[in-house]
Amino acid sequence: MTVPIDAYLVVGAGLFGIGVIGVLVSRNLIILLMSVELMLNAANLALIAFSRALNLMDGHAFVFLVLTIAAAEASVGLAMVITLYRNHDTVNIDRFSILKW
Amino acid sequence: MENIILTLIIFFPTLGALLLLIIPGDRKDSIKGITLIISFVTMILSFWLYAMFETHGLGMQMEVNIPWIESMGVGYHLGIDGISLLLIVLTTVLTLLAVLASWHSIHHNLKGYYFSILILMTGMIGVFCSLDLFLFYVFWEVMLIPMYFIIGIWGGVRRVYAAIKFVLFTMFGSLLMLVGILYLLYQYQAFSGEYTFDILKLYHTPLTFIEQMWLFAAFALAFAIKVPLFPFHTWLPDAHVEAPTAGSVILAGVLLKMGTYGFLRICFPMFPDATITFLPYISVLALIAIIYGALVAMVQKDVKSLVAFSSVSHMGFIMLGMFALNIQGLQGSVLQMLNHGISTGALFLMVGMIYERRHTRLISEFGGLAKVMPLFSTLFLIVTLSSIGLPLTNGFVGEFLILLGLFDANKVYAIIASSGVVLSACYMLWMFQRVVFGKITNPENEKLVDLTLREKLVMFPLIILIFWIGIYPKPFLEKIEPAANMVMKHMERASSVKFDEENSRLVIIDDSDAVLISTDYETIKK
Amino acid sequence: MTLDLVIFIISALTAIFGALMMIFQRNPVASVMYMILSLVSQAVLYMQLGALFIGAVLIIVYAGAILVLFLFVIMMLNLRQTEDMDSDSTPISKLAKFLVSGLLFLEMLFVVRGSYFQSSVETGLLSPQIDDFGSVESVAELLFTTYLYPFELTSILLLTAIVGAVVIARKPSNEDPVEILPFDSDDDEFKSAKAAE
Amino acid sequence: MTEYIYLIPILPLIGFLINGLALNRLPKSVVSAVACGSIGLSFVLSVILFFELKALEPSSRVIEQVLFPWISVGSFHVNFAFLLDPLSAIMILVVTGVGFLIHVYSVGYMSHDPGYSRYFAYLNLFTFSMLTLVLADNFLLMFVGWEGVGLCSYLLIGFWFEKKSASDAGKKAFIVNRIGDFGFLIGMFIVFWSVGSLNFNQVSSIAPTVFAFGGTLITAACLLLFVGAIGKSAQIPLYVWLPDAMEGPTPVSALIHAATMVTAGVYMIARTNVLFMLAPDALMVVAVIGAATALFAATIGLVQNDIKRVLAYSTVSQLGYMFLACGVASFSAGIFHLMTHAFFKALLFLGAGSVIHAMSNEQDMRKMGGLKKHLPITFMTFLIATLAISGIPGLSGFFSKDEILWKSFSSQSGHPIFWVIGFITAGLTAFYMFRLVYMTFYGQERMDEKTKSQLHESPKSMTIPLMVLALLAVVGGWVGMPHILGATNYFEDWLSPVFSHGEAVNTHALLSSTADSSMEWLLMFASVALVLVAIYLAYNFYLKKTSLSTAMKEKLSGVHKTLLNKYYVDEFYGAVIVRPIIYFSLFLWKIVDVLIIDGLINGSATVYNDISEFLRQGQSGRVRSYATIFTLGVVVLLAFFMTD
Repeated sequence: MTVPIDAYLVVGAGLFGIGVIGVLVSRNLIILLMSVELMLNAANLALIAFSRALNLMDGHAFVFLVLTIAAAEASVGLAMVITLYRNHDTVNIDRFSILKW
Repeated sequence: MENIILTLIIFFPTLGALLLLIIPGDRKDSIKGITLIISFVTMILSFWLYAMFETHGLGMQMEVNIPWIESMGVGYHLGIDGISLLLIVLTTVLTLLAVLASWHSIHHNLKGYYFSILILMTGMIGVFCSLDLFLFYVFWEVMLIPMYFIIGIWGGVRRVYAAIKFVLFTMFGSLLMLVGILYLLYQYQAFSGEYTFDILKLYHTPLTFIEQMWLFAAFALAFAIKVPLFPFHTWLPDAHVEAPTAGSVILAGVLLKMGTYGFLRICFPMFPDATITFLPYISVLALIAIIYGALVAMVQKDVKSLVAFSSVSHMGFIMLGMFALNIQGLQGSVLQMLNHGISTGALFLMVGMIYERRHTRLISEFGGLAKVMPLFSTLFLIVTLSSIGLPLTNGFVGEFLILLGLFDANKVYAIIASSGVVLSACYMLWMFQRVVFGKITNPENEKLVDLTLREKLVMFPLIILIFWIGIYPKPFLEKIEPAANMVMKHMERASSVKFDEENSRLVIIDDSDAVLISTDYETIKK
Repeated sequence: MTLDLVIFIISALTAIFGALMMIFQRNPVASVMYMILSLVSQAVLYMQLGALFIGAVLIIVYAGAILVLFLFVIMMLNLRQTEDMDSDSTPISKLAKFLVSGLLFLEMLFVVRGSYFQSSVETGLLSPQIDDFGSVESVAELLFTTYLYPFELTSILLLTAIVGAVVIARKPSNEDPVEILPFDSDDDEFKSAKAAE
Repeated sequence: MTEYIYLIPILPLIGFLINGLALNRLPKSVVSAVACGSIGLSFVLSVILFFELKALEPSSRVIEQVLFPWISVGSFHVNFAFLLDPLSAIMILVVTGVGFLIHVYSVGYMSHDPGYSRYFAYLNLFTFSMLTLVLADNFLLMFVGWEGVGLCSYLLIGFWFEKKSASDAGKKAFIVNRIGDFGFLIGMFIVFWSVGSLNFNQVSSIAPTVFAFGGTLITAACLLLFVGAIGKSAQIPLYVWLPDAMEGPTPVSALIHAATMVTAGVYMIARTNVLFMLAPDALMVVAVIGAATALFAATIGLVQNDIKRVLAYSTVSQLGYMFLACGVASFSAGIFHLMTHAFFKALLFLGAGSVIHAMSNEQDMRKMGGLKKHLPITFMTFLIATLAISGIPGLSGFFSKDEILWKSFSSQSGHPIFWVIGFITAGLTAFYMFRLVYMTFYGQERMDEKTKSQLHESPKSMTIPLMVLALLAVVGGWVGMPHILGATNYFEDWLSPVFSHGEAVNTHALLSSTADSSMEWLLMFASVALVLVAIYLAYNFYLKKTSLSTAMKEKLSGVHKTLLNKYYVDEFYGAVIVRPIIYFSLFLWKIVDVLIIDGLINGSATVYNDISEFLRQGQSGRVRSYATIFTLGVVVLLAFFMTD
């Protein structure tokens, strides 16, 4: 008995959903960033599953690229977190509302 | 030469502007010098144009017609008649004087300032030369941006408000005009199967009466805002008061003429029936502008806004003269456009001179200038009198012809308009008295110095022109006459008017649907 | 109930559990730990799908590098769970957020249901259809031939990100204070210019 | 010589340019030489031309000189052209002659003024404008001179510009004149669009064929032209500027506000006599306004204390006489009075100037008195002028005034009431003029000691013009003796070609209804008797029993106050016209412009602003709410694609 591909996709969707919840409700910037990473990983899982189902390797290459981007995002995001913390002494996202004019 | 002279005049200032870009911003003297040379050469070129112009020639001269965006029927079509010729010369002269006048009054970002002025010059001359609606519209908008910067960056305290108001008013009108242009394009295409923006061809677009009415309204609004006709005038005092001297001079001297020029070049010949129908309403608005502008000018506290409101009044005269639809009114109007540019330009220049000395424009701050600045006072008197329209100055000839023509067309309008002559004396002389006469009450005025050589140079050509046009207007009137007759001939294709060759005036044919009110205009039964 | 299925269920549940714990932890350090847990479980899932190399990379790079970076930042900032974590969001807005996320999840399920992968595919660690499926060579070949440009671009992206991170996180020195120019400052400037006259 | 007509106005213009452009850099002697020399040359040229004209046949005494085409648009052509005919010949003689004398007088009078060259420049410019006015061969060029003299009047009234009252008076003069010009302008339009030309000769010959006799259009045209005359010649209701114009230097008052400019209205009506003859109703209005002004101004003159103001009201009153003459279609009598009035009124003003000069710029007659022995020449010449204006037989004023009175009585378009008004005015004139003489030259010396010690007769440059003018005031009237004295009326004969067109149009206007010479004798004696009585009364009131005048003043204090305040006309105009206009303008500016129009525009901007402000609330700046909305968007989009 083999595992249906759909099952992997459902797990991916679940992880993605959790990631979304994390982005929407968490107040800690760092957890928020990790939720974003989680969403990326959920997408990766789906990519791998598709790759397997179609028996094509391209999905693996995509995942590799996504991983790189995730790393870049994490580094820039963390740098921003550091700066924000330095200036505002908090990582509570509700304390920042400077994204407006 | 005939082929390229117009292109040269239009784009020479642009070349100069580009040249300015490569000069470092801190080399102020060379920036000023280059601008001065460029505008001077442009002026000489316009004089050459004037010399080449064939006085009694009918139709457009120096025409250039090169396809530009062929798929849309856009052409690079230039050409001038007597009306545009005089306005081009006025533009180049006033711009040169404006450059000279702002020699010491602009302190920061000189490069941007002179760049704006030169681009503005291109826009203004371009509008007067364009015989292609697309080109016309492009130049029309090109004018707007530099003026916005000139007011908004180098202006007075409330400059941002004034600049935005100016742009919004003008934009509002010109967007409607754009819609009108596009409609006209498709209408002409339906008629002839050809897409074209050529103004001369579009004169022959067949339009129903209702279409004419809407199109006229769209174009007329754009032009009326520019004129400015009451009640669209409120941008003018703000813009004038806040603009630097050169801005005011160009604004009053040339930009306002765009509106009246637009009426003559586009509204009248393209929508003659609508012109006749709208005639009474626009005339009444112009009458209101005359009286209203004069009365409001009387109680102004700021010299510049007084002159601005006087412009409203004077431009009302010009509108009325055009809508008299006879040769006297039309020629008077065009001449008065020139006169208004000269007199009001001179007034703004002189106000700028005392502003540079005292940094205020409030009338109450002055008084007794005749004692310390006799030459200034004398020239100011001459300019004031020319604005009032005293005989032997330029203002009289224009105003007289307008009223003469108007009297033939409609006696009641003429009589009401003539009262503006009395009122103009009231507000101008009252202002003159408060600024120049009396004892020096403000100690700051004691040590004012009289005009410098540069200021004398600025005023000299204008004073000459004031008397030249006043005493011997023939060369100017000659240039206008064929063009003015042409405008009326173009209007003849309307169902409601006929050109009375003998008296050179339009006669309104009665019992056509188009005529709503024409009580006093000469009418004949069909 | 094959072994594959058992492994799948266990690691899937662990992944979900880790993810949930991660987002609901107050303490960021614990959060990171749960994230690692979730990641490792996901790596298992990857490998089950034949992606041996990617699975390994996931553990090495993600768990080993990125999350350590997170941990490092948390330590550096010395964040506590007692930190100011007040929120001005109301319970209703919180509920709305859950609802929106739930809806998204449901929709994704619908998508999965509607897709044509309904037939089950042979999975398992050792049952690839092509010989070197998921091997380092095959991934590398793809990356350096077909996906060369994107690959190079990502490298530039990474470089940019590094530089960006350095610039952003740099301590502002006193020599070049950041100038703040409000939009309508020119009037004040005018006034001061006028006063200077 | 007739090709040199243009030199007559051009010479003063050259003088103006020299003095004006030199900007105070020339020495005073050069300035005065240029100014007086240019107008003196003009005068000589005028005399020569006058005699050349006289040598011609009466019917061919019309010389036109076209300088260059001025404005030419469509059917409208106007030339810069001058016209010399008997009427303009008289006028240029008066203008250059009297003008020359006043220029000479000014050399002495203004010798200490810092604005010396400016003064002479203006004066020359004025002479140029006035000569253009009278020599113009068309309405438009006349209008040039018309406005030009207005401008010079403005400049010269406000000559001492540091005095607020002076510049106010100048402005008032200009604006009131402009109101008149407004009428002139529209009258001109009617004439042009009916006749098709503005040339005087063409108008005269064409007008009778295009206008219906007594028609509405011609009446309107004449009335509008007359409005122009009212403004320029200071008639009711636009006379208010002239008394204020006395703020200017006294020679200016003599030249502009007595001898020349203010008579331009009379000249204009005489020039366009054909039109007025075509409109009997308009003539009637002219006569009524003239008569009313004559009486009205004379009553104000009775009580004024400022020596120049008395003369100013006297001028207004005398101008009324001239209009009365024109109104009864006796244009030559009007011009005759214009000429004699120019002599004696200029003399009176110059005499007054001499008095003021001696009194250190004191103008209040209550502070004068007994000046006879200090200023003998001034006194003698002033007395001659006073006798002339009062109408003592033999002097110039008598002949002209008597002709007007007789014509207003006898002419077909006249009426005995006009005569009665003129008769009363003559009495009043004699009374206030002798009041002036008695208060100034006779009786106690009421000035303070300092002024008294400085009393002196004026220098020769001032007294010689006085004497010349005195001579003219005596003999000037002899050219127009009435027929019943058995003499020939040379003046009337000289002018008759000019008025023949008009007479041809309206033949019965001038016919005497009661051409009875005994009646004429009777009326003449009556007026002379009245003048003598008035002089006697003045003698009693102001010299012999001064208590009488004070008693009278108290008895009629209401009337006296009203007269002293000039019937409160200025106040009335201020309250009814000026102030409402100012308030209305303020209303237009503050309410209509700023509040309504700008309010609408700024209001619509505010509405947009408010809407944006509301929408801006969505932009909280909080990342999480943005993310929520973003997610919601994804949800909705996904749902959309799935249902597709």
